Amino acid sequence: MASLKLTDVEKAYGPVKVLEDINLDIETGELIVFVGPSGCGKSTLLRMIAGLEKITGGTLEIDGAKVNDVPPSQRGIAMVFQSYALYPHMTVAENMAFALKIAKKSKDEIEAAVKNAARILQLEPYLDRLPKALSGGQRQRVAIGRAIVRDPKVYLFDEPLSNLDAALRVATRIEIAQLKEAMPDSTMIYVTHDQVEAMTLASRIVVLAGGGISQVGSPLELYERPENEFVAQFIGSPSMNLMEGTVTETGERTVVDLDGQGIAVSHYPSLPEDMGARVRVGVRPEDFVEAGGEDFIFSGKVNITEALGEVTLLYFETDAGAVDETVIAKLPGTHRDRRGQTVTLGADPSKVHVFKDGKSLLYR
Amino acid sequence: MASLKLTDVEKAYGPVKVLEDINLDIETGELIVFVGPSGCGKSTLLRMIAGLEKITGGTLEIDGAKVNDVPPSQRGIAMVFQSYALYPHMTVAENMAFALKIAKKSKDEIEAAVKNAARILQLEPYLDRLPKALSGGQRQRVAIGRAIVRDPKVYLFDEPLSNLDAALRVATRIEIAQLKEAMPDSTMIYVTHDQVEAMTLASRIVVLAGGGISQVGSPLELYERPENEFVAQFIGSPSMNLMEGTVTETGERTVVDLDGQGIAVSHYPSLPEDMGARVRVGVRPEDFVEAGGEDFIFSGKVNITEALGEVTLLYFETDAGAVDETVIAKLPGTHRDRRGQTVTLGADPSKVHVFKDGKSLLYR
Amino acid sequence: MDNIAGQKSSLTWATHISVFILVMLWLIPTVGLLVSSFRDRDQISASGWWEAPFAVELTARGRAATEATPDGDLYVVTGNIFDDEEAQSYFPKGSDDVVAFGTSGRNPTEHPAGQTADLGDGQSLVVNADGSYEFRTPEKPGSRGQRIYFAAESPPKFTLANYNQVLNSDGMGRAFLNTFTVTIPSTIIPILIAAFAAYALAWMDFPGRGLLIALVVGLLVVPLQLALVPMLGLHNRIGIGQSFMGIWMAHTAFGMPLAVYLLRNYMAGLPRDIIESAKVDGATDFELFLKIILPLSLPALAAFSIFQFLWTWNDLLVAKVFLPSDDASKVMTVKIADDLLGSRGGDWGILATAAFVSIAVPLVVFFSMQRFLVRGLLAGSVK
Amino acid sequence: MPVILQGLLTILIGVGGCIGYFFLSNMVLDKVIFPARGENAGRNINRANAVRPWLFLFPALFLLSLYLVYPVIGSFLRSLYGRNPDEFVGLGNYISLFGSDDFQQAFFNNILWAIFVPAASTFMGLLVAQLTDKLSWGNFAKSMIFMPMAISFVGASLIWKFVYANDADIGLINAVRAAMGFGDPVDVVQIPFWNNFFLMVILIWIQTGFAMVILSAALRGIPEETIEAAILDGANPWQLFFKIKVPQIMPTIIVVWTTITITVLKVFDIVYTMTGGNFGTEILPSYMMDFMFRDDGRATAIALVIMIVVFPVMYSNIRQARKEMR
Amino acid sequence: QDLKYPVGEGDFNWDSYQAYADAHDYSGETISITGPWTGADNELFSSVIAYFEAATGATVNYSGSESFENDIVVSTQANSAPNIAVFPQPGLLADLAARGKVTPLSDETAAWITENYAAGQSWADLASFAGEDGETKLYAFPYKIDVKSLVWYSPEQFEEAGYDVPETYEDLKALTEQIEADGGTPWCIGLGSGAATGWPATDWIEDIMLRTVEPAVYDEWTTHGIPFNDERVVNAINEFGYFLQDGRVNAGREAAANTDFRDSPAGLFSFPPECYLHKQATFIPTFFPEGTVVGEDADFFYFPAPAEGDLGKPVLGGGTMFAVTADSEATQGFLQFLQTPLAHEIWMSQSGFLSPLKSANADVFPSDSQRNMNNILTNATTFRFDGSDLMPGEIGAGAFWSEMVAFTTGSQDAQTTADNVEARWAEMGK
Ligand SMILES: Nc1ncnc2c1ncn2[C@@H]1O[C@H](COP(=O)(O)OP(=O)(O)OP(=O)(O)O)[C@@H](O)[C@H]1O
Ligand SMILES: Nc1ncnc2c1ncn2[C@@H]1O[C@H](COP(=O)(O)OP(=O)(O)OP(=O)(O)O)[C@@H](O)[C@H]1O
Ligand SMILES: [Mg+2]
Ligand SMILES: [Mg+2]
Repeated sequence: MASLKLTDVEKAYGPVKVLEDINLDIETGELIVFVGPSGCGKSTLLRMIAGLEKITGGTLEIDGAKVNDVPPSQRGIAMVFQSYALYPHMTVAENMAFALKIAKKSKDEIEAAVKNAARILQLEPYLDRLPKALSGGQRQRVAIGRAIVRDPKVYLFDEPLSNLDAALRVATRIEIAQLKEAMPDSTMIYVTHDQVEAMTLASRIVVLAGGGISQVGSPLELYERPENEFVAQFIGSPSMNLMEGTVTETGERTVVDLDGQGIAVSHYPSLPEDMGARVRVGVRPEDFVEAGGEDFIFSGKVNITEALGEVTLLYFETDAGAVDETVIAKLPGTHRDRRGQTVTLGADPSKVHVFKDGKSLLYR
Repeated sequence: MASLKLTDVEKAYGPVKVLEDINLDIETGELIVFVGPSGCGKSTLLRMIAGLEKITGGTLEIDGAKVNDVPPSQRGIAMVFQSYALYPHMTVAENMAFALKIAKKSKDEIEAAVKNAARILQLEPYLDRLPKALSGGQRQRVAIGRAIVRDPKVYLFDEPLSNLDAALRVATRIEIAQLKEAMPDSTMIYVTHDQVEAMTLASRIVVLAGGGISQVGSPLELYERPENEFVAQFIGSPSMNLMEGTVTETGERTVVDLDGQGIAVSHYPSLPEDMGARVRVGVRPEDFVEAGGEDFIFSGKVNITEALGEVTLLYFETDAGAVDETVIAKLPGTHRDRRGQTVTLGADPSKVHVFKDGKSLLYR
Repeated sequence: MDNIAGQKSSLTWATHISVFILVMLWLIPTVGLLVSSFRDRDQISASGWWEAPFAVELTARGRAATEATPDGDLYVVTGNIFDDEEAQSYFPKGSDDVVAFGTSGRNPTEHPAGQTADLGDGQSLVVNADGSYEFRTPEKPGSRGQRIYFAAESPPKFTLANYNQVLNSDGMGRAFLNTFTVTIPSTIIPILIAAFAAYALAWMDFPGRGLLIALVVGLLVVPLQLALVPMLGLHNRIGIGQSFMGIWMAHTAFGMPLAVYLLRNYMAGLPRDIIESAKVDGATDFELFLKIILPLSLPALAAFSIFQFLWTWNDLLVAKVFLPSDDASKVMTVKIADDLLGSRGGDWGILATAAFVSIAVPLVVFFSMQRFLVRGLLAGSVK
Repeated sequence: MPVILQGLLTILIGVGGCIGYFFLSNMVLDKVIFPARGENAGRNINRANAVRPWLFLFPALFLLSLYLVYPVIGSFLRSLYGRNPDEFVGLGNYISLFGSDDFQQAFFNNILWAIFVPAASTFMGLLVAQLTDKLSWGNFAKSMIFMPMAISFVGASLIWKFVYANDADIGLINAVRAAMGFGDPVDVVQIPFWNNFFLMVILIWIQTGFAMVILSAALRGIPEETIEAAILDGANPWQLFFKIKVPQIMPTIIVVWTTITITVLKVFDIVYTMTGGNFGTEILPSYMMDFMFRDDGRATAIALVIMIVVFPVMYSNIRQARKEMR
Repeated sequence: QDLKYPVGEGDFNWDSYQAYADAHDYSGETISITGPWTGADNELFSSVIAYFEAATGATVNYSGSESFENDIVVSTQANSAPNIAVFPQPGLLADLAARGKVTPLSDETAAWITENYAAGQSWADLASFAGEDGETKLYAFPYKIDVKSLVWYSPEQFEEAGYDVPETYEDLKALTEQIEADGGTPWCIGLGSGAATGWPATDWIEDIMLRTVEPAVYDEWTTHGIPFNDERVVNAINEFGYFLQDGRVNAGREAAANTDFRDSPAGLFSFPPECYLHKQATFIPTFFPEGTVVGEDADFFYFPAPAEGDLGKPVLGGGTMFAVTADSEATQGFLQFLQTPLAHEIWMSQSGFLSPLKSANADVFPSDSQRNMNNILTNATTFRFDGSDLMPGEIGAGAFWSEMVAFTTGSQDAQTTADNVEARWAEMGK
């Protein structure tokens, strides 16, 4: 029901610019996820959209109307705060009912909405407790419940699931997805650190970094075709391995010599003038397969193994080449006793990314 | 340097028993992870170990000495609080230095320790800020830093990474693992909701549920041989699928008829008297493979697909049988257009769990 | 916090003891007042209140009887000194403990009790511990008996007379009610007005906010005396005159700076997130104030209402100026000061009693408000 | 009983009136003057929000300016005139005040009071608030310490006469001295210079209760986790108090300090009844009372000097407020 | 309120009452009076008012106030003054008269006072001030007088010790020295009175002044006609110093400066006596220990005048003055009522009331001692009003008090004391 448009938005705390040049169009019904390193300004941006922080530059439009100066209560938004911000003197039920009471909803309506939210969030036993008698996760659920009971034009979620256990997180995530589906018109903006959340929920992901937007796109776009090294490393866990090398073949496919550690073949196209340039080759740990044929890429000694059950992480020590000095591979199955062995890894050339000066070859 | 022993520990808030019958031996140098659903008492147990909550029943021993009545400061522990608990009137540096100042460490020593922690946690630019000018993740890092700068016998972490972004989380997790490795004698207890954290860090995992301990064991033990349905579903994400059925063959291997949805073959041994019993069969989503031969297990219609990049989640609708009414399979690669198709799944019999009355057949 | 394990008991004991000592130190003067309120003025100024519960040696005088029986060439007067009217005024119940006696005011305890004193001129006198005496004189006693001074143990003397006088004096009940009539609206109304203003000063953004805060602090120090004349004049002009209405307005206004100041400072400390959350929830400033700020400011509201209540309760100045001086509108303080204490004041027994009578209600208010000064009102609300 | 009814009615009308005023004025503002509708919705909302603080402030400001600001201005003007209200003397009153020994003495004493009393009361109040915080009989202890607050100044002075009187039969101090064999009774309110402190003790005795109540509320507002964290960090109770609790309630301490300072600058009753300003104990408020209703020019001049003394306190408060507002 | 004595009974001047009642009728009218009398005094005054009400049908609201001086200033300035205010201090009344807040009384009243009061002219002069217009008029009606030149003692202790009541000022000094020589303490002095601490000392100075200088000098002194540090004043202060010397004051001079004046006479009645003499006004028996009977347990003598010189028997006194602060017919009627002997006799017959009204019947006094007091008043060759009450408030109720306290403690000499007061007074004049 609401579209948002941010034009050249910026935020400064005194002389310090926290955000700059934020340009973003959010369509009605989208679920946008903000991701980015801690402290990059996600909460701040969300708070500016909510109207809780003054926008120090640029304009914010909701449904085409500039709302820079409209107070939060008039913007038709609901927000889940990173710090919960529960009303300490109200019980869980009262906390959730508050916005509805303010909106002068009927008693029955309020009760129904609260009951429903409590059921979804498994809060029924706690409806009469005060926030101080709740566990961290329970508090967070109340905060989410408060947003759910309302029916705002725009939902803002600031890391709503960070204190929930896995099962509940999945359940709540699905709940949010269904909520979204049930109200295709409501717009949601969601801040998270959880890759899975970002990937599963988002219609588009906004990657924030260094005070600005790094890339905007659908989850798969970001995963498969990251625009720059930052996004490439930020999306996906463990992050993409980056290895330095020199271009030895250009054209439809690019071949990079990994400074003696191997050769990488990528289906990313390159220009003739790239010949001999220093680039970085990126491969996601999960894109590695053991032993490659011709498209040999990398071989190294296993340093640490981490068994996660279904997959195992292998950490390779590298002499040079890899930017982070460790290359990680995620191989299916259990590989417990590989420590100390030398393993050779390969990868599908379509999944080998090449970055020159930090930018992907795909995006020039 | 410290071993812990909990004997029949319990905690009651007034008439409400939050924890009961907690028996646990923690060896020197272990890294124990507490997991469990939100509100199950993880924080409470941690606080009891710290001495911040009175133990209302049972005994807690550290290094063989009963410490029920020893004040927190004498227990030689450091704790990272779920709510950070930063000193609002001190800068980041002062927050971290506080414990050392109290301990009358030399100035240089303090400075070195703070610098080191700030470097690890990427807090250098913020050392002179007050907590209120930090983002959620930054605050959390300061809280961790406070524990790191000290060198306690026992570390207690209450969801220390929940507000960190993926990259930082991995980094900090590895930092903690290295910290642990560098100090093989220090004992750590760690509460988390993150499967990966639990699996990678823990020497043993304690699953808490319903006010008691559900299972204790190494991560792989819990993953591969869960003692009961709860642990089976709790460990692993998405959780293990449970499907109802009737035992049709007993002995070295057990065969279960899944009420018309398929047949499951498990290498779990069963007794003759199990014949015809109603049981539940558990298969982890990632243990499914597409199309099975003889050990046919399950076929259903794909309802939703979620592409996570490296893998895809397929959600199957079931008419009956599956306890949660949905069966989830995690298949490698991208399967975007499978929605609506009927897919047949199989699984390795050694990875097919059978539960009778909630308990695994393995543990009788 | 109460849950923390292994608090050192030595420390707890130290706390108990030091608090006990502090309370004692604080209480001693008040106990003095309490004890004094049960004594009459003469006693108050004669001996320390801490001696009140004990028997004290009191020097008194009386006269021997005049009827004498001849005994040889002497006349003997016997009797008990406590039968004498004058002696009775010191010892209404007599005493068994006459310690010493004498016959001159200069030296009233010249002779120990029971010892026969030779008074010269053939006269002798003995006074025994129980007060019985024997006076021998060669001449027939005249119309005035022999003067006898004596020192005896006087039992502690307490009286409810002061309370009787304070509580049962004419119109005291009325004055008590009047005081309530003045104090209650004068406590409640300023809180409400000040709370709104405090909220605006703490959480609303507008130009001149800092200046207004400074103004409020500045006005705290204005001596009331400056305002009395102009304000009474104003009340007269607008027709309120001297009336309850007038005093309510005056108390409200005079309490305003402290109220705004205390409340603003408290409110400014509330967590920003909660207030923002309510704003996002659609609460207008008005609703936000009523439903979030007020309940969370309970401790400050309670603290201020205690003080405002105390101040209006004990106020004499404002009441005298803004209330008519007729009996129908006298409040307790005025009643006590003007009617009970007598022309030149200084009836310490009454003063002590009045102080004690008037302390009772504020203490009840304090006790009942104290529960609102609660711990952890904000607990669990934010990380 | 009609007065009572009148009182009840007033409470109703007063409270109802206040709420009514705030409610209605808000509504009028939002619905009638600046309706959030139509083409000007955004602008109207902004305007309404610019006006609203003043709506909230109006009753308080109105009363303040009528009952306090206006008299202060009047007083200032009056202070420019002599004993006779027609005789304009300019700053004459101030000049002659500062030239007078008595005034200088009062001024000096007042500075002593304004430093010592708030410091001691705040400290004692903080101490009591902290010590009684966890005590089972803490509430009782607090009530006892609070009791002096409920006693009128005159009653309090009376009480302290029984402590200070220079007769060992009446004054506690001299009784103790006598019991310890110190010979002649001393009149503590006549000991030069130190007598000021004996008088201050009375106000400290009273004001500690005030400080205690406010500070105890503040202490209870400190997030428990920070205290727990400090306990784990090994802080002893002493460090916990001075390094964790006190800094966190600093704003409240400033409030208490300010309020007591201001009380000090206003209270004349103690000096008035204990010594009548004799023996070198005069302070500004009691000095002012010497002139009040006699030489209003001079009395108002003293009042304004008192107000100037409070400037540093005002300044520190404004700074604190600025800090809170970021 | 019931009439204290039924009309027609006793030695009262009922004729004057009857005549007044016949001539005045104010039914339905109300007048309000405020004054300094509270507590018992309030009741006594009310018993007088009752006769006025009975005679005229008017209603009188009297309210007494401990802080009368402040209250009357506030209410006159705020224009809510009562009809009549009873001033204990002429100084304050003069102030208000000068500001036009008091209505002058008629010339007939002035004439009546001159005629009917003992030393009438001095009373009329005392109550006449310059008004707003600068013209001197009678502004108040004096009623109820205190005599201050009294020394209280315990007759029995005197008898036992063999002391005689001194007849002259020299005798008084001799007695003082004798008592001292006998090992006793002659005087009890207490200056403590809260905010008003020091006033008893000013009474001493005034009495001594009247005994050492001409009345005219006294008048000049109170009106600042001579400087306060005139040597005659310094001399008077030094005379007071004579009585303060070590061994002559109970507990020493420092203690005297801070002993409450209400508590200090108690020394007369203890055994052994803490002192033998106490100089204080007529009202002091109120503060004697309970049960003390004036005339038996305690008595007084006139603070004697020096034998030498021709100053006669000067008497120092105080008193209250009725002034009209809001005029009305009934108000005037009330002032006329005060001119009837009965208005004086009613209060006289009870306690603590002296009157210079010659036509009042002294037989109604309840005791000889009160009659004697009244005699002191009526026999006075010179009557002077309390000087400090005549001085401007800052002096008479300010500097004079506090400087006398400083003198009494011994921390400054007489010259300094007088100089300090003079400095304050001189500055005020500017
Ligand atoms: N003061 C209290 N009074 C009553 N119940 C309480 C109190 N504090 C906590 N509880 C309850 O105790 C249970 C355990 O709380 P705890 O904080 O230990 O949970 P947790 O396992 O840490 O949960 P989370 O993962 O959500 O932080 C919860 O159900 C909570 O509601
Ligand atoms: N009041 C303030 N003054 C100065 N800097 C501030 C203030 N508040 C926040 N910041 C800074 O602004 C930056 C952005 O903060 P923000 O809370 O938006 O980060 P975030 O992306 O939400 O981080 P996280 O994921 O850790 O919550 C941070 O570096 C923070 O330190
Ligand atoms: Mg954030
Ligand atoms: Mg928890």
